[in-house]
Amino acid sequence: MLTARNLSKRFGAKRVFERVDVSLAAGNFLLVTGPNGSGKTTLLRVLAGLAAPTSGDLTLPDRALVGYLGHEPLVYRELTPLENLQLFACLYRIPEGAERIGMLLERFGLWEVRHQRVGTFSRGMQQRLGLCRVLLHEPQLLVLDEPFNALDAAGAELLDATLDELRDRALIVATHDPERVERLATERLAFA
Amino acid sequence: MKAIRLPQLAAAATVALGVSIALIFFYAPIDGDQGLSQKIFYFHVPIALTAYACFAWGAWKALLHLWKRPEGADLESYVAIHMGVIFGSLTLLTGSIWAKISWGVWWAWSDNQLVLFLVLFLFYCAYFMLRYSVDPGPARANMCAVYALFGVVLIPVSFLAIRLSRSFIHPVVFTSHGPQMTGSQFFVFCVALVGMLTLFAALYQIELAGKRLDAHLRELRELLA
Amino acid sequence: MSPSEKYTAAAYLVVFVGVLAYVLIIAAKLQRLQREVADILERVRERDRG
Amino acid sequence: MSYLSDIGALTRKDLLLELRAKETVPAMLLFVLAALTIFHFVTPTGGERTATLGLLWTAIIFTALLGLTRAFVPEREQGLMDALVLAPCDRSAIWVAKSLAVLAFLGLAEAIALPAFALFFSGIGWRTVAAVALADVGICAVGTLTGAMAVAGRARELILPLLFLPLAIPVVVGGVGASAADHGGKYLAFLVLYDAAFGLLAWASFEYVVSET
Repeated sequence: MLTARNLSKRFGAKRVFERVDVSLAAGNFLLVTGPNGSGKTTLLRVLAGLAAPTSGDLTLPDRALVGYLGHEPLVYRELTPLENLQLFACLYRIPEGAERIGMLLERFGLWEVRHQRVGTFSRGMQQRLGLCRVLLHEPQLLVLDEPFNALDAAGAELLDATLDELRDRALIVATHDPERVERLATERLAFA
Repeated sequence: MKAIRLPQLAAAATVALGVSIALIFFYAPIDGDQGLSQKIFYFHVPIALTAYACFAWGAWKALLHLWKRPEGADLESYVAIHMGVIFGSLTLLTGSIWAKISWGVWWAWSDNQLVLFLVLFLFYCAYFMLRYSVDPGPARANMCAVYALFGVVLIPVSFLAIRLSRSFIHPVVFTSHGPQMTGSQFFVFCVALVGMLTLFAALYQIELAGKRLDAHLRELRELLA
Repeated sequence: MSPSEKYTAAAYLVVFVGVLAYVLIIAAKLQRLQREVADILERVRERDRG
Repeated sequence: MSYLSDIGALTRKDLLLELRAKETVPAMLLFVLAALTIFHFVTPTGGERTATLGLLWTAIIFTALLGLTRAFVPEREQGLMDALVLAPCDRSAIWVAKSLAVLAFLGLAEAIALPAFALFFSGIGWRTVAAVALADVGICAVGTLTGAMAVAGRARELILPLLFLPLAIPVVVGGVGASAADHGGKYLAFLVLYDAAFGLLAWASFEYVVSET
């Protein structure tokens, strides 16, 4: 699914990470831990195909199979949840988009507010919409950067349940308090 | 270009320029109506053509960077465009001096080439502004490469625009002086052009060497930290 | 000198001064690089001794 | 076929964003009217026709600049370019959609500016309208790409005019020429050449501006 050999990334002279080797197949769960600013976010952006590594070789799945959720939920605040998901459903060419959008909004408790502007939502609700966006096109590889820290309690349980269901997919999760997903992890990568 | 080592290149540039200056002042005939000042032509136009060569080389390296991503192509494109701006400034300076002696004005809007260099000068200064406003990295390299490609397309488009602007905004008062060159004048012109192009190659390699040294030193200091 | 000669000389002088200025910039950069290399050399020696 | 649907979805999104925020279009309308009013005071009465037309084109270029500065604000502030770049669609669709949106806003501003110009200064021939339309295409094509570049840097509002204005010089020459000169046909042809050359280049190179991989 995803293989990385001797990956390194530098910003000018500053070395962000070096000699990172990753090989992920369906069902693997890579847990990336480390304090903030230790390069976790950059590594995840590289593994999601958003940033180019400085050196090392990397084979990524096709973009249509990758789901990425960063610190930002990556949804338009001026639009409603429905409009946001319809946009991404079109971009990802999802056949029966409407049902899938309805199911996801229902599942993440956003169905009632589907016509309200996302700008009026709490941070937790926005992050849940971000999760809906990530899961919309049923990605084979999910790259989640600190998914729990912006979620409210209800959202966190929903995410736990979702992660359990995605055992058959490849996952990369970065977090600075790993206890929550410790049981799921098959590989670990600790950043100093 | 890279195969020729720096000392040989610098020597070739010095010889070529030395010979061309000697030819310009001791061999080339004094022009009938313009007198001695026509000799500015032998430096002004080769410098302008060299500036075009710099921008073209920078665009070629940019295209190479976007296409096959060779190591260092972005740096070479940057240095080439930096050279282009230097030669462009010299073109503007020598051009305005020539305009002063030919028509008594420091800036001649009627000289198409001068106006074109003004536009290119503005454009490539913006290239540097873009380069300094984005943090170093693959994103900056891509953007600068794309902008360099826009620059090389802008050259013919602006030249055409300036010619078109002749007929309604600035009716041509003086004929733009592209003098018909006699055989000997053309020969001297070619020697001067070769001299300028070799000078570009030499300065280009010098600056590249300097920039690579800088990068290696930064990496060394990083490894030591 | 006639104005024609003066301006011709000025034009060539501008080019010469331009290239000379460039040489000076490169010389300054060379000096800075030498200082940096010396500094790094010093630090490597310290590390060996330390 | 799906390339068109991507463009459709993205354009709809851009228009919807503006409909909700209602920031850019009102600002452009007021700006162009204010500019024309100011130009009225700076031109001597009975000013020569080419000069006044030049003012119209100056107003259009800077109104477009205002719209272009706002073009990628949502993508930048909420980091949404990542989401768009990650989508499997061809990234040039983002550029096409954004250009069409800015073109629509510019068209709206000009729908007010041209009649106002006719009122304030002198009548507008069909050739001027044709020139404005052709110039708008070039302005939006090049402006959207430079806008995407400017947004990636630090001094965004400062950088965009520097990147955009040199590229806009040929458009102004073609525009003023088409509306002022007696046989303006060749200027319209020049504008078509400009749109084709830079439109193609922008379409082919946009991907490299927004993504590193």
